[in-house]
Amino acid sequence: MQRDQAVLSLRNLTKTFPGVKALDGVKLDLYPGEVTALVGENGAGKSTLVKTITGIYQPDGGDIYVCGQPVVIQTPEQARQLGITVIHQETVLFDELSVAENIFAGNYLTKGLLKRLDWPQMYQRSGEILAQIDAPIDPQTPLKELSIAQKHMVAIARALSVDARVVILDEPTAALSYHEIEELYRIIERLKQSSKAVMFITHKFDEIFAVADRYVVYRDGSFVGEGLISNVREEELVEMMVARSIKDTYPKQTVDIGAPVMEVENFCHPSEFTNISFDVHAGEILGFYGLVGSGRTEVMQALYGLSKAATGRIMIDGSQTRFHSPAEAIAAGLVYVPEERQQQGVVLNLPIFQNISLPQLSRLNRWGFLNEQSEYELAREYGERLNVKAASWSQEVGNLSGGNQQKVVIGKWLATQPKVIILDEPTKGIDIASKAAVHRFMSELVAEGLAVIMVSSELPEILGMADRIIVMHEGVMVKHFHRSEANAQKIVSAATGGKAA
Amino acid sequence: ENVRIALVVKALGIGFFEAANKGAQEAAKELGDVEVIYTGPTSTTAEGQIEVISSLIAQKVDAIAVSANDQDALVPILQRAQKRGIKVISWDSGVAPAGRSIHLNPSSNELIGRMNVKLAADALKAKGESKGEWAILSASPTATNQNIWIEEMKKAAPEFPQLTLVDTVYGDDLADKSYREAVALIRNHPDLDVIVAPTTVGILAAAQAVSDQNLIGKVYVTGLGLPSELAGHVESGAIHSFAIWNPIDLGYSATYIAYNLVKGKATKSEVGMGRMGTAKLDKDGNAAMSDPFVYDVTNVKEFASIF
Amino acid sequence: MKPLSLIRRRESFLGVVILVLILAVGLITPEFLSAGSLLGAFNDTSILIILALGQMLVIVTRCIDLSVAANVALTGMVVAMLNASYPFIAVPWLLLLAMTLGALLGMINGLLVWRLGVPAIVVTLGTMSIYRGAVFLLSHGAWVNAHQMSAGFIEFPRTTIAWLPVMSWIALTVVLVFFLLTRYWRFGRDFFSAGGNPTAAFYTGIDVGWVQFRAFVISGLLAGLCGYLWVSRYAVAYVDVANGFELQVVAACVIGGVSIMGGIGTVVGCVLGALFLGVINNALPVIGVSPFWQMAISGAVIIVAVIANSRAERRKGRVILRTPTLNMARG
Amino acid sequence: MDQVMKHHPVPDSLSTPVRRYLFRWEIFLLLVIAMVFILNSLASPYFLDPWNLSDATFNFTEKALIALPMAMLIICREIDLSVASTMALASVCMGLAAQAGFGTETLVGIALLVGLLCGLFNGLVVTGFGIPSIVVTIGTMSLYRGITYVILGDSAFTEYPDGFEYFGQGYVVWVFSFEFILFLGLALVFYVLLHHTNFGRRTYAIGHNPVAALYSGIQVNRHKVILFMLVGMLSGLASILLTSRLGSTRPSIAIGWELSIVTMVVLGGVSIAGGAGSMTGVVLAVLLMGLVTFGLGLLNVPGIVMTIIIGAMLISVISVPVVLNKLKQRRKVR
Ligand SMILES: Nc1ncnc2c1ncn2[C@@H]1O[C@H](COP(=O)(O)OP(=O)(O)OP(=O)(O)O)[C@@H](O)[C@H]1O
Ligand SMILES: Nc1ncnc2c1ncn2[C@@H]1O[C@H](COP(=O)(O)OP(=O)(O)OP(=O)(O)O)[C@@H](O)[C@H]1O
Ligand SMILES: [Mg+2]
Ligand SMILES: [Mg+2]
Repeated sequence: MQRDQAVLSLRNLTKTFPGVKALDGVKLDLYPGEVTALVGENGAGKSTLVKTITGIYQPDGGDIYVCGQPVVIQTPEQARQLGITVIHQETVLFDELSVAENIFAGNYLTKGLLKRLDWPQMYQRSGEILAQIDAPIDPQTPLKELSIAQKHMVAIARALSVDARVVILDEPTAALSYHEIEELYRIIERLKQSSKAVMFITHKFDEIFAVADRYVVYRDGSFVGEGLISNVREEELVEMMVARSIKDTYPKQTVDIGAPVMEVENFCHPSEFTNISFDVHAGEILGFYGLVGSGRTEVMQALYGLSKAATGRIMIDGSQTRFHSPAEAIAAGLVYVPEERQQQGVVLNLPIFQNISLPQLSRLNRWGFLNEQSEYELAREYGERLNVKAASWSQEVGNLSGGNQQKVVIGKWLATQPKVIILDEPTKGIDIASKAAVHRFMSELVAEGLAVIMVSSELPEILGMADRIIVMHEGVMVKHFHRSEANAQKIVSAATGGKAA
Repeated sequence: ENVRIALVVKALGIGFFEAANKGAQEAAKELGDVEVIYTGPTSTTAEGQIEVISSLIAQKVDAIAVSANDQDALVPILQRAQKRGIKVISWDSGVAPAGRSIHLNPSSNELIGRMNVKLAADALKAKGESKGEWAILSASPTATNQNIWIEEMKKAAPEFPQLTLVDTVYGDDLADKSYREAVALIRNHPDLDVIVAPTTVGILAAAQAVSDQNLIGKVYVTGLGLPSELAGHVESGAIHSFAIWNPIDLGYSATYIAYNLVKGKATKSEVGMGRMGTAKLDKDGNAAMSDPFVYDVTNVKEFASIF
Repeated sequence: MKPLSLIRRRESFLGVVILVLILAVGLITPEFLSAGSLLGAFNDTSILIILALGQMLVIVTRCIDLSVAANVALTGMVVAMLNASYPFIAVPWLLLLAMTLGALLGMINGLLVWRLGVPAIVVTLGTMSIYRGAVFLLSHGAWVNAHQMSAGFIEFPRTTIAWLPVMSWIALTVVLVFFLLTRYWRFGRDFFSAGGNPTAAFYTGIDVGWVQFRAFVISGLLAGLCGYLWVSRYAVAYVDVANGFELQVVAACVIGGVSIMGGIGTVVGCVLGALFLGVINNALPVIGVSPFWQMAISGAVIIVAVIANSRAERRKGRVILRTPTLNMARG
Repeated sequence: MDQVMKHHPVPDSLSTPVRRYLFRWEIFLLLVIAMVFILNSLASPYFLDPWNLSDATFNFTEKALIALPMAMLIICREIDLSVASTMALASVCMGLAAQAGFGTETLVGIALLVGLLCGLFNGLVVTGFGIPSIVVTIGTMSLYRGITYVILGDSAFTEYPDGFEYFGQGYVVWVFSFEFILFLGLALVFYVLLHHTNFGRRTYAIGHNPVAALYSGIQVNRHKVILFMLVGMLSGLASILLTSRLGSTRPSIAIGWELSIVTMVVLGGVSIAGGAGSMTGVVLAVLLMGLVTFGLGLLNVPGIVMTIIIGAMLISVISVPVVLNKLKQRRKVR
């Protein structure tokens, strides 16, 4: 391998946001035909780095070299011309446009002197690219009709549509399931074969060791170290990342399982799920596993009173209910920590303490008049319990890193002192330290007698944390395991409808 | 110390009132010790006029002469003005007696109504027909003086048995709506001979619609309008003749009446209007200035440059 | 589902509604169904169609242009006054001038939105008053009347070429240009990307502010064109020309399925929305509805159309369930 | 386990940039007001007369009353363009009732109720069908006023019971009119409502992120409907004042007011995109607009020139802080 010449090199790159030094003189080298994993905690500056390379942000200082030549990248357009292509952390696509247009937006195929858009060719090319990555999606479909996983595949297709020298993947697997992840590994392998330089950002260590050749570690915006994957162990990486060791990512405690707190019977929805029946006990973590798009979120949202069409019975503490709005569910002691943190979980522009008090304003403030002291107290209590890192409790949540935002969301729901808490993908996109914190916290919760329902697409998490596991496939509960009888193979087999056994 | 007289119009930017202002300035020059404040709201609303009037009260003007957008809504503010010692008259479009001491009608309503029907009859004669249909295109259905005139037209109609009134429509004093209404009139009444529009926007739009439909000579437009605005259509033949009172004289007379009120030279029954003579007041303080004047191809050019 | 099928469903719905409306009016007044009358209604709606298309681009990019009607009044007054003072300037030059001036006024809106980042509704609320006031300052409140305008000035939009007046042809041309532009050129597609997801547009190298600026310029340019068409059609120019017309234009867009949230809108829908209002405007006088009822009826019709439209467009949720059988193994 | 890292206690609050910005916005408005006040008193000898100033307040208090709940509605990402038509409808209904011989109390009740129902209808259509409120209220704007034409046609109601004129013409003490005192009182009420109650907090939350607000157990639709009803009710109240001030009702009453009201709100620093704005700002903006129009009126500046000035003021007052912010923060990133 030609290790001598890096395709893309960064030296001394610095980027400051008001109040935050997101990148502090970092360096990076990407080599052709190699996959470099960039690791770091939430807020380490990984996404900022990506955006700086692709002309979305302008660096405050430092140099960028492409094949040894110094370059200035001022717009995403220029980055593309230099052969740098990205799959961003958030899917940045156009819901209203067709799949083909999403793939070619900003870089349309044209014909003739007048640069007329050549739709037939774009449809054909995008069909080819999608077929290559084994994502059978009609290029003429509007994007909004796709599932989240399919959207990610479109984002990947978009990145591949450019003839790139450098391919950057910013947490591409967070929303993907088993099947798509396998597919992604294959794509990365192919990119390596055609000697592209690949940068891979993820919080999942199994993935790093599965695909990467090299690693680079950042911490708090600074470069910490780099090297070959073959020369490093997972614990060493983690220690570089967080400057301490993390002993146990899945700190499952044994807790006495109590009486059933919530029972769900024959919950149905005309198009999304049917016959959902289960119960969850005090002190228990009930895991819901399934491929992305198997309808778990749908079920949880319906339980939470967000779906008008759902039918069925819910019993909480023995009394029968049916929720017509989240407000009713919260009042009955059922809360839901949503999957989409930024859209559904928090109000980004409100301060931390106001986010935490939001669901229980009427309980907190007598006569409907605000009493900020009691709100601060609540925020302090739960913020400190969850170790939220913030400048102050009146800092806007939007200024926190992803992991800390997630802690605020969880804190907000715990503060309502629920009987049952549903956590939908609670550790999606958060770093290993925060993940451990969330898991530890879940353990503490069940120890206090709470019932937890955890929806997760991560096998280790499900296996590590859940007392019982329900597997869903295409809107139906297909299997039910006790902790003792579950293993990865059985679960995946059930989740794929028995096909990938 | 000058006598300050405020001439408040329905809205600024209307040719008719600009001409009235000319007359008011003329009166001011004649009288010597008068300052005329010409003002009005942006659009023809009562609320806008109230705002203007309240700033006039604040300036402690000596008299307010107003052409009202709403005969009732202005009463309270004008009463307040009177309480603060300001003389109030209305002209052109009146205010209920409680809000003013004198109202100067441009002409008597009865006469205006009759005049409009007569113009229609003249147009029919110009067509050389002995029997015909006519329709009215008014401003908004809530315009008070329009409605009074329409009422008077209907009263006068029996005097002209050769004419049949087939429809009354409203163009809201908007060019596009009036135009559309005129076209619909022509569509709905294929035998229509005359459209009478006693409003300046309406008559213009109707004349334009008639010439666009290539019906010049078949459908005549008439009503009330300004020579300067209608000269073109008279020339094209869409309008045979139309009428209007002289807005310059109206502004002139209103200023004189206000001045005489301020100087205490008005009695219960009459008040001087300078060169326009003396106005007779009825028991509600109503006066009429003069008869409307008819314009046709022979004289419209001459007046087009004046108002 | 094919990309256009959804859109087509919404538009054919509107098209059917318009047809039903026309037929219903025809039942009451058969005269309304004559070719002359229908073409007349179309001609009468030309200005609304043109302005609605310009407005569509602005709304699609998540802005709104409330200053269009004032722009029409100002450009209309300028060309009318020019024509009155210098009748020898040929109409094509005036047309060009009107469009340039309109585009310039649009540019002011665009610059304020793009460079200063002031919300479009604030900017155009402000320029709406400013432009309208400028008409007054320019004309001192005086009207420009038919006899002051040259014959060519008045005749141009009414000249009939192949059964249709030039005004209708202009509208048809604008519609065609817009259709091609929004389908076959990047310039046109960028409005939809920038409005659909500004962040994504930014990431794909589209300068959203610049796209919004262009939308305002086009909207202004078309308003300038309509400024001339308006004063020439009604052969009069005054301060209150097209007063309040901006809301009709926005309503036409919205009825045509243009989303106020940006990113969604089609040329066909927008034209149908304008035609819908045009048919109502032309039908109400013809069927002899009491003038006192007209406003309430058009208000109710707008609400019903918008509600129906939102129903037609409501997207079906995806369907996960494929095997609604119970094969649950309790363990 | 995690005790290796000992965190410093997190303080409750630092002075955040947002807070400083808001602070400045209102100070900025205050400065502009002071400037206008001084210019006015220099320009016209009639300006500094308490009675004149009091008279001037009549021209904006009714609009200002509606601006208060409208500010909350806009903060909540909705807008109501039908307020002026609601006023007309409420006024016509009062007129009908007065004609039928009902007393003042009933009239007040009717106006408030009609306003409330108009708001309720707007709210239900907006939330029930998920249609943007700007669209719905453009429709109801025609609908409500259209109904007044249907009811009243070309006539007017001019007979109102004795004592009814107090609302729009009476004085509470010295130069302070009933209208103005009512406005000040309600401004205080709305200040507390927006900034010091759960209701206000929820309004901000919905304005910032309606989805997260819904997930947090806020009844988003109900909240919006309540706000629409509040706007409707205050329109009804404004209608009482205006009807009383005019002493009569016509279908064209308050025509075109919706845009001035929105202008007041926006000038007050309320973000049209929702989530941001303060009651103080709105009240200051109302006073600013009142002072400017009154001052120009005293100089007999034509109304249309005034609208130019108001338009320019709107744009410049809104853009000055933006420009300053830009200069400070050289590059804004999305
Ligand atoms: N637009 C912005 N304005 C202000 N601060 C920002 C902005 N974008 C990022 N930051 C801050 O910069 C730091 C680095 O953020 P970045 O998104 O690069 O982290 P990351 O490593 O990608 O984290 P994650 O793993 O959570 O995605 C964080 O403290 C973040 O709060
Ligand atoms: N085509 C679609 N139409 C409507 N909503 C969708 C669509 N695709 C995804 N969503 C919504 O996005 C969210 C996440 O969707 P995802 O694809 O992850 O499926 P899911 O039902 O959440 O499956 P699971 O939770 O089992 O992974 C859900 O709230 C879902 O309702
Ligand atoms: Mg990141
Ligand atoms: Mg999910």
